[in-house]
Amino acid sequence: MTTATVPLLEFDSLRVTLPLGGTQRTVIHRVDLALAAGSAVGLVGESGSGKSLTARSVLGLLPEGARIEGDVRFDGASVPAMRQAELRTLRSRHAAMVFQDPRTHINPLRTVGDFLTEALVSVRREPRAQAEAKVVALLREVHVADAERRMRQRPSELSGGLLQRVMIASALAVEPRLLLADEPTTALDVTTQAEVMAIIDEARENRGLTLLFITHDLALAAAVCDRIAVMYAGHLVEELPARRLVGDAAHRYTRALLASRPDPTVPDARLRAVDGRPLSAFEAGPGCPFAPRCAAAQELCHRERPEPRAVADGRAACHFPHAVDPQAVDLDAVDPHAADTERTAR
Amino acid sequence: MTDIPVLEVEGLTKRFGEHTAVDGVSLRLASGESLAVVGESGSGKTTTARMITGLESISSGTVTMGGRPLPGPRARTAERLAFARRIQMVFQDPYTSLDRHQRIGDGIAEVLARHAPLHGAELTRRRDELLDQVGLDRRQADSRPRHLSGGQRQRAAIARALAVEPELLVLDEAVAALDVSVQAQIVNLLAEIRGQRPISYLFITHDLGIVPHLCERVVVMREGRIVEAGPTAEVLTDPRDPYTRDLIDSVPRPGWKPRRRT
Amino acid sequence: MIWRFLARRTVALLATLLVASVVIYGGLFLAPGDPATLLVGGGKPPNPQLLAEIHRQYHLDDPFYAQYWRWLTGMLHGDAGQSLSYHDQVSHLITARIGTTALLIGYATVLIVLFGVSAGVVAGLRGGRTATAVTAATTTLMAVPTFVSAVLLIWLFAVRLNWLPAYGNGTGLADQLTHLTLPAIALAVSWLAYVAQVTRSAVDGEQRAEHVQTARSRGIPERLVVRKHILRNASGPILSVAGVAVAGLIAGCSVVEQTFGLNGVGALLIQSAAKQDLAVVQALALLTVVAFAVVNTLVDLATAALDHRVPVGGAA
Amino acid sequence: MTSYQLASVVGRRARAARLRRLLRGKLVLVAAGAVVALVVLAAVFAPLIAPYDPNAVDPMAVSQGSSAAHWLGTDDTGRDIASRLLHGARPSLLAPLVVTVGAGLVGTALAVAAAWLGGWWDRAITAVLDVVFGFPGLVLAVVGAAVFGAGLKIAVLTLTIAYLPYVARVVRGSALKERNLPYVAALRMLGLGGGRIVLRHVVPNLLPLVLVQTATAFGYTLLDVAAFSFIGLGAQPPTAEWGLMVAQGAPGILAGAPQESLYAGLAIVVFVVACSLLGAGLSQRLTGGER
Repeated sequence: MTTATVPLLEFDSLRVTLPLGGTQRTVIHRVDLALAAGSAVGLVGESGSGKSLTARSVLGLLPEGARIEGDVRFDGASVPAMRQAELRTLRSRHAAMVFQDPRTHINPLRTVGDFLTEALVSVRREPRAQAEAKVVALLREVHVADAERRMRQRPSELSGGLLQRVMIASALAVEPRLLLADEPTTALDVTTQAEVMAIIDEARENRGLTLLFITHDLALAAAVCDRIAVMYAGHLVEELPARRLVGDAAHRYTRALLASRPDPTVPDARLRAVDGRPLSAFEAGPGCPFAPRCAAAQELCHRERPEPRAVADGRAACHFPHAVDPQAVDLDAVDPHAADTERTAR
Repeated sequence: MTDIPVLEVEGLTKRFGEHTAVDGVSLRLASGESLAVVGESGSGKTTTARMITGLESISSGTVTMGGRPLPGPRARTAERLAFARRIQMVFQDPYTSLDRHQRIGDGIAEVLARHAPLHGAELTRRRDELLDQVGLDRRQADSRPRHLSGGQRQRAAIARALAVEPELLVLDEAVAALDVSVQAQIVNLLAEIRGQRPISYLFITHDLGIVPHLCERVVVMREGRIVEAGPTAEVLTDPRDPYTRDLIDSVPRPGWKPRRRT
Repeated sequence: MIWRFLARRTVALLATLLVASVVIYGGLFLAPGDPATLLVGGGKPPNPQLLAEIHRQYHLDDPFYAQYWRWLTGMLHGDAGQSLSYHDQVSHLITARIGTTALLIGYATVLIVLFGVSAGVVAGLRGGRTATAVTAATTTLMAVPTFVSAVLLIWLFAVRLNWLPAYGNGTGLADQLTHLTLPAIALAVSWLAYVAQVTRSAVDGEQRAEHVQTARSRGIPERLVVRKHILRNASGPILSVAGVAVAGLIAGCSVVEQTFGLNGVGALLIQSAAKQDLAVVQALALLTVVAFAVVNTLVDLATAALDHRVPVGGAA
Repeated sequence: MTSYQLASVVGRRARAARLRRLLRGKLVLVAAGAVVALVVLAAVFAPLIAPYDPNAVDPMAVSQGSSAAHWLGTDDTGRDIASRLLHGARPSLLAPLVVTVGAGLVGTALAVAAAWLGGWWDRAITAVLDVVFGFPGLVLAVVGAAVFGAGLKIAVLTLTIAYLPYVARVVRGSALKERNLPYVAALRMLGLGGGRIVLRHVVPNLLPLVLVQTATAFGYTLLDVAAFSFIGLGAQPPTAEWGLMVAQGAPGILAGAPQESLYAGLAIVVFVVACSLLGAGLSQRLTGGER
């Protein structure tokens, strides 16, 4: 990553408010993130973190009434400033999205073939036969057996895993440069998840795609992405290379998230819970959004919102980042009070 | 008493028309033991749990609890209450497993009053004790479910089940609908409860990640059949069945890469 | 699969009609006293000789099932018996009037489809103020009963403005249509409002469906999103509510015909009910139930054909 | 889970619109409630507030327009229209009230029984209701009038039967959904009896729906009853009843004295609009925003 080249996708102090409950509520407080062309970034967070909306802002798919501050730039062009025609070009040629639940995101009344060729035929004016040949080839590429037959079937006749591959094929059909994947495997079984992720990974490699992968699963993101960005309550709290995640995560929240999903095959890995529930962006107080749940929180944390700062080769928005110890992975440091887990339960 | 298993399931089978959802499942659960039933969608794990709890009719096979068979649909009140004290269940969806019009505390009091000769202050004391055990306070006890978070509702469901002091608690994907950081809280709570009282768990899950934290033994189900069974540590580190291996290999963890099976 | 579905629906339809016919015919025997007095018609003092004649003519001394069977088979052959108050064959009475009623219902149906559906679609697509305005207007119109709108229309268009005739059938198609305009509007108005409301919410629901969002995220032009996703998917509920409306028109046309002095079967039903002319009432009630049930069944079939998600077979 | 965020994204325009509607809705709800309450009070206290005897004929004041003596004028026999409207509110409201409450109670009971007992019971109840559904309400009432003679009582009875399937269908659908919710299974497992679960848990949860249904249906039932009186088969002269008043005033329209029909018609429309707004408002409050 050199600073001279323009990143393919860049969030610049993105802040989004939505009209909810009579007032304009903040759903994204601050996101700064750059994706170099060809890179893969995992955007990880729990419910209410704003990760999904962040992804949607790239395609200008935010709800009506959303107010955007800061900027989202695709290949240097500001998305919020785009006119309808430009936005359509962006959506139909440059960036495509894979949604969480293919069952509701594909028109149930039309055939799989209609769904796959729609954008090619209606937007890119390709002849139907050519478009069909293209998507059949794509279906084969994402390992859908019996592609011709599938084209004539309706979504209700396909399993969830198969349907998600159809969704991926339809995203690839427009030959985008950027793929946005919003929890593409959350609704699927683990073995199917592994296959679908392998397919996304493969497609990315073969086509040199840039990937923004939205998930709640840190380990899954780390497995297919170069860099990890963690969101909490509308804030991007940490960003770091995926391979350094386990050892070098600096933000307390990132470490807490890791500790609540230990590796099942490692004997005696301890399960550590964080008190409380994940906050939604609009519930965040004046200080660090994670402070109410953070075992290491000080008075400053409750008072003042931390700015993102460089930590090793990443950034973290934390007043007291976990000191990186290159020698040992000390997960216990997340939780200095041994009795905390128990207090959670009480 | 200790020799009689809490739960014994023999050749349990469920057919829906031509489709066999559960095919000859046998399980044995000793007093105080905790067993995980792991499988993906369509494995028959939930149907198995529903047959054991009497929520689904059994096509063939037997279920005995403490040496007694399941009560039939026309069982007398006393028999039904006795069955309730043997087995309870916590459901996956915390949004629909509580009556949305009933305050959390009232729901627990209703169950307590049904099972124990408790009245007035004593009933309230026992109710608050249960709520305290699962980490809920008075304010939450006076709330209706919609004012609670998913984790809190699941705590309430656990407290309600514990109110009858069951020998066996069936946890049907009980943490699957929760956020990752909240899942860990509930798993820890369940582990803690088992440390305090003699209770067995039958933990139905698709998620291998939590199994070692709660269960000593695990069975793996696929397409209605048990493909592997054994102590958790053994099965997870040294699986015999290729499907079990596949399942374990599919769990993302540090250093993991997604691979296609084909 | 589709044939089995058709067969099942047809059997259900026939069963409903059979039970309905028993109820309609059996109603005669629910009344206290001698059914023959009813058949004579209200008001007249029963004359023993006439009663005996009626007993013989209507086979009232036969067992119920035999009488019923005679009545039903007669109906199926187009013989609905004799009206005592009109001194005519019931079938004559009906055939002379059914054209007017059919024309009236057809006219009202066209109005509903033309204005109700389009108002709903526009409101659903535009949302905001348009939707609020349409909802307000339709809520009010739904509360205006047919007979009140009839009276208001007569007062405004026939009396005050003198644009359209208020009473009578007219002769020739053009004149008939002119005469039927106010009645058709009166008949259609509340159903039109209902159809508009349901259409609006169906379109609005599809508008917000996730698959529509997918289509938008793929850069599909809005015009195609509307046509191929929103309207295509909303057409099922729209069709079925239109069917409900047509069935409702069949039930409601009697009030309109009565108010506008139209010589249709609806008015005949009311008048013969007032005269307790049971032969006519039975025939017309059965006719209405048949029409009602046939429309309902046809709409169900059409909805199933439009939306393959509606389970047509045993297993979905 | 992300479905939350999704919902908020997808619900975009609707949510903003719903919000605006809710704010305005509160005003509308209060206004609608006030109208309904006023009309009900007027019906209850009609003898106290009506300026004239509703049946007092006055040959000296036939078909008059509004005046200080007769606010809304008089009909073709010189009866005071305002007094007749006030008195007419009683049968006009009471008859549909009996119909809705009757159909609501019996329909709900049948629906809950069908959904809870399932199997053979469900099939039998549903089949019976399907046959009744095949009869348009007015036609059933007309047959009733033909057999038993015209009158409000028979209209109320037949319309109650005709409305049963409409209530029962909706309630049965919801009761089935309710019965299959995990909380019902949980309560069963906790050892609670079927009767207690139905009466203390399932029915209270269905109550908002039934209430909304009946509140909305009440207005439309009123239309049907009035229509029935209008065609001469319901309330009989000289009873003051709104539908009948529209009919009796109809000849006056051509004669240039439309006041009786117009005011009676207006009374019906205003009251029914208020009812349906109240029903819609209640439905948003009682069933919206749950879960």
